[in-house]
Amino acid sequence: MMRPTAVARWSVQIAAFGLLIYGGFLVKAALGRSVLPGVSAPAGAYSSNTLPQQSIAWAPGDEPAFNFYPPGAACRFNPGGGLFKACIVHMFSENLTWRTPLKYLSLYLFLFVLLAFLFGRAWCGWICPLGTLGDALTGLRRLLHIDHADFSGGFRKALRICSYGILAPTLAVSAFIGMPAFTPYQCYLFLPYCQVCPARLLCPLFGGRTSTLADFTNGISSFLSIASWVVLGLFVAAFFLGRRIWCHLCPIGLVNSWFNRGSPLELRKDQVRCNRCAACADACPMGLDHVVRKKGKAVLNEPGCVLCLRCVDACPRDSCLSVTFWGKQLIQSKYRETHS
Amino acid sequence: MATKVVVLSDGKAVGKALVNTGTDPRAAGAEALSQALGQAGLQECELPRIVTGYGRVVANNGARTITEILAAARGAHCVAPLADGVIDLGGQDTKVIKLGPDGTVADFIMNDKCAAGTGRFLELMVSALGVDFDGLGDLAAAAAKPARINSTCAVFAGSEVVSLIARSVPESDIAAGLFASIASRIAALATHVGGAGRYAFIGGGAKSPAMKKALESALGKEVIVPDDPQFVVALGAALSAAQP
Amino acid sequence: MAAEDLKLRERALALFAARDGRPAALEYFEDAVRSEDISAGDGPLLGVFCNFVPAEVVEAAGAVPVRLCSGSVVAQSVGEQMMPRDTCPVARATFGAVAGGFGLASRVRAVVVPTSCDAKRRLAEFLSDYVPVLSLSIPPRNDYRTELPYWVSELERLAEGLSRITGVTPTRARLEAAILRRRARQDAFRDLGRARLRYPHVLAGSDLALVAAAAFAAESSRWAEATRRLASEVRTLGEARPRPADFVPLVLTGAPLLWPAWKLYDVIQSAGGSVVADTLCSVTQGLDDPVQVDDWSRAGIMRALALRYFAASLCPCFMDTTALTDRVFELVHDWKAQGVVAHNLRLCQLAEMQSARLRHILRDKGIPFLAVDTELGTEDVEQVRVRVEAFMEMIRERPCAQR
Amino acid sequence: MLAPAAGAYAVKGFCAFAPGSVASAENLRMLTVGGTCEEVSATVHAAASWTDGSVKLAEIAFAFEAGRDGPTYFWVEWGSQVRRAKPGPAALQSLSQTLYFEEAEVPSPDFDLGAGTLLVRVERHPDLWYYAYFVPTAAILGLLVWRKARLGR
Repeated sequence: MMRPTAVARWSVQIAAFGLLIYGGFLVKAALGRSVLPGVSAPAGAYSSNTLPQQSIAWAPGDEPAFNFYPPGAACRFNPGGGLFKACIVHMFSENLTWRTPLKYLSLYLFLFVLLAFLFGRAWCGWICPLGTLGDALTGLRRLLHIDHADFSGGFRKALRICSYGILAPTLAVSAFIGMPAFTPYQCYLFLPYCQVCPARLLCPLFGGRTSTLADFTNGISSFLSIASWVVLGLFVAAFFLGRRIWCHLCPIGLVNSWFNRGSPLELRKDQVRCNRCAACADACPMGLDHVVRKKGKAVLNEPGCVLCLRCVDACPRDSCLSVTFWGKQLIQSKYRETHS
Repeated sequence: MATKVVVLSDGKAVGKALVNTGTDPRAAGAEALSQALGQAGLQECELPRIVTGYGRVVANNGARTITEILAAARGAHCVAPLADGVIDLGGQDTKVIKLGPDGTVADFIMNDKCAAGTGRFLELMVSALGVDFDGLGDLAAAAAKPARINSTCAVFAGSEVVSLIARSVPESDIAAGLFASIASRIAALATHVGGAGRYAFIGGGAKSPAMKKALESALGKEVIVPDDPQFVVALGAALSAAQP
Repeated sequence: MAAEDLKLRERALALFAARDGRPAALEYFEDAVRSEDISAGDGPLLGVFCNFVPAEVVEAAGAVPVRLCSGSVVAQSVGEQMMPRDTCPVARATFGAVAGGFGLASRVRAVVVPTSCDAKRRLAEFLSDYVPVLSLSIPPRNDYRTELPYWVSELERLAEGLSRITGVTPTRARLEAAILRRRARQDAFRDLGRARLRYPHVLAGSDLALVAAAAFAAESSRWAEATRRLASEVRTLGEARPRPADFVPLVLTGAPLLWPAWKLYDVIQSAGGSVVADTLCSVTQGLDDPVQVDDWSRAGIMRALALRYFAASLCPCFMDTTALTDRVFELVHDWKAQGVVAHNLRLCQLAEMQSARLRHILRDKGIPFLAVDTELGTEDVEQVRVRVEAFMEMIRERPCAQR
Repeated sequence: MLAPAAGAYAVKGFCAFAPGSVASAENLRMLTVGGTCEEVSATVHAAASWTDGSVKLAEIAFAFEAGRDGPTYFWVEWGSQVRRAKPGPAALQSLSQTLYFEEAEVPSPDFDLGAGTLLVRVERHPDLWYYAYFVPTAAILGLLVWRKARLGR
């Protein structure tokens, strides 16, 4: 009984996963070289080639194919660099530390803002490789007929606040260690969030590199390795039991969420056709219920919504929910027969 | 309960007749028709005719039928062109009709099926006070302060009246109270259809000035009472019959 | 008495069967309302009232749900011997049907009574003298955020009670099977709906009501097949005969029109109107909303059932009835209806007050509205006829632009 | 791409060294590549030092006359014998535009820690082109904010 939207989403997610993780090899094989010039670290400063964990050092030629930062990207530490350079949080951190003049970032900022504006958090729901892995975990749970855990709205709000609590210090610390006086601390604090981000463990792993998994060369790196395992454990548990509850915490998702409301990609509802059955709320992997709750609101792009469109699939009323891009309707809810 | 006939000749009512229906609407209809024709100085001939009211189903003799709501609207619009609302206080039931600009029915509401708030209610009360219908009106005119009669159900109101008499409330006040209670019912119906600027008040009940007075105070505005208000519905039917 | 009840039903069937050019596929439904579709092999019968009782749970517990809500005046007169006269006619009739052992009511192993309105609450007690009663308590607000946990627990209670009666526990697998089986009904009914939306003039309102009344007491898969057949026949007939010029589609709302008390259908149809859509719990409400399961775990299934049978309900017993008014607007728009008729069953305050509000809301939108106060019996048919015919005249007089 | 005007730039950059390889900032100098390899006047100071006092991270700054497009290469030479002769250019602070030099080649793992040379590259980045991207970015952000406001909460 798979709904068309679900099928489309799974295909896109799997394709995107493959491209983001392995696409780097292919494109570079074709073009021979990175397409956009990257912003490179001042020589000798800690670049992402030389993290505190020496094991994460890049082999030469590990540069990504497209040297920029889309709203949904594989991790920087992919072997072969993946298709794109890194996530937006990585970009902010490393360039704050390097104190790169803003002008050198303008192109990357432009591309990010453009893509985030066009598709909002659909990047989280359809592209993000972590989300894809998480949805696979959820699928496993469904196969086992285990019910998902339900998290209260208050808890979700708390997670959102926490994600600010991750993003802000990450940027602050990165800026701090960029000041000449504090450069020595770079060896401990460079790319603070990356140290514990589950993507730093998972994406390289799928790229065939295990070296990022553990590093006990010194106390700091050992501590960070263990910390990252703990976070990874939380990540797996969250996705297995709590559907996409993790995405309320993710700082990348937070940055994307600023573009969700106001994006031309809109989730719309025709109030008169709603029968309040709340099937949409039951189906929402982010645990949101605004689709049934919001009365007399046409556009339902909440910051938390990853536009996975499960609600549109779940809605049994014809043309009650619909998705439009700049006013043009892409899909709409309709009753689907299971028999016949 | 009465059967009325209006005979229309180039837009003017040339013959009117009112016959008590009794138990045989067919006979009453035929009788009233011949009376009206006689008054108009015509012979029984094939006039286009329309039958309306509750009798329309049994006593139409193959003639076209319309409901009394439409007939009342047509008739009222003819006799009181300025009215955009019609209040029909008949024997069987009470209607409030909201008229469109061209005299069509925009909305209407009728009392629910029991006799509450209808002419029948008044007739029953008359017997309770031992006066005739006009006498009831005269009494009400002399009322100092109308008694309050809460129940609109004919049966309960009857006992209520009796108890008022027992409490030696002046009959005039009771009479006025009865009119007031019906008027308030009608006013409630009027608000249900959204109210109107100016009402035409028709039907047998409209003949009583006391009823008109009570209704005007309940609605808070003047109402137009045409001459022979009880014939307006029949007139409306005749007007419809005149149209091919 | 039971014999009289049968006579009454046969008369009603004959009345509506008289209409010529009626789809032949309706025969199955006529047999079904004669309660001939439930065979002894299907399992123990379990009487249910309202659409609040999840048939899937009943089936998963190994029983066959049959809806006992009755509109028979004969049964009503039986009920009056125990119940006070000025109580809900449906409660009286339904109680009478059980007490008098009319038709299926005589064969049920137990009944489930949701406490949707006051009459139902007491009805449960009256019935308990004759047959084992399971009651479902309905929260006053059908906001799933506040009431869902409680309602789910009520369903679990129901499941327990049922398994005590039948000896079968509604497991996850059984529930899933039941949901998929019952889903065939919604699929078929929606198919019929699409056919009718295309050719609204083929099927009379009374015919649709007949289809729904049959669903009260029919084995779901057979009912679904018959409905599919009807849908295809509607399409073929619709191709054959054009829509009449004086076709006046109406939307029917308010209190249920329970078989065989279909006076209102008769009057509306003889006055030239056609009920194309309704919000009645006796017709569309029970059939068109599916159970949308997102998570096929047992808890997930129970949640989905709760949402379908509770949050999606349009019953006026709930505090917030904007869903009902929204539905009326939707139906008027989709079916291009020219008027709305509200059925005020006497003594059903909820429906009556609801329609009083509806009158004002619809008036502001310029949609013609008629509220008909009536009872199960036919004694007031003339009063009803006057109102309905006047309503039809009013609609026909309206300039086409406003229709 | 649009190149900035030719002229004087302040060039900055960092070089990292293994412990003990560079005793102090004085044992480090910059040479032009090819020809006579004469020394470029540069200011060098240790941005970070190892525990033994040797230079960990040397910040090198010098003036660069950008005559032509494309990269220009310099040697960074270090060792105990190396002494920087020329003092740093005084005018460095007055130069508005700054470039960064990058290591031109990854040093082979088995090079002598005590002394050696390092090839660095200076390349002019096309400034104006970069600034141009801020215009559409600002436009999109403006559009976003406007749409948000129009939608309301």
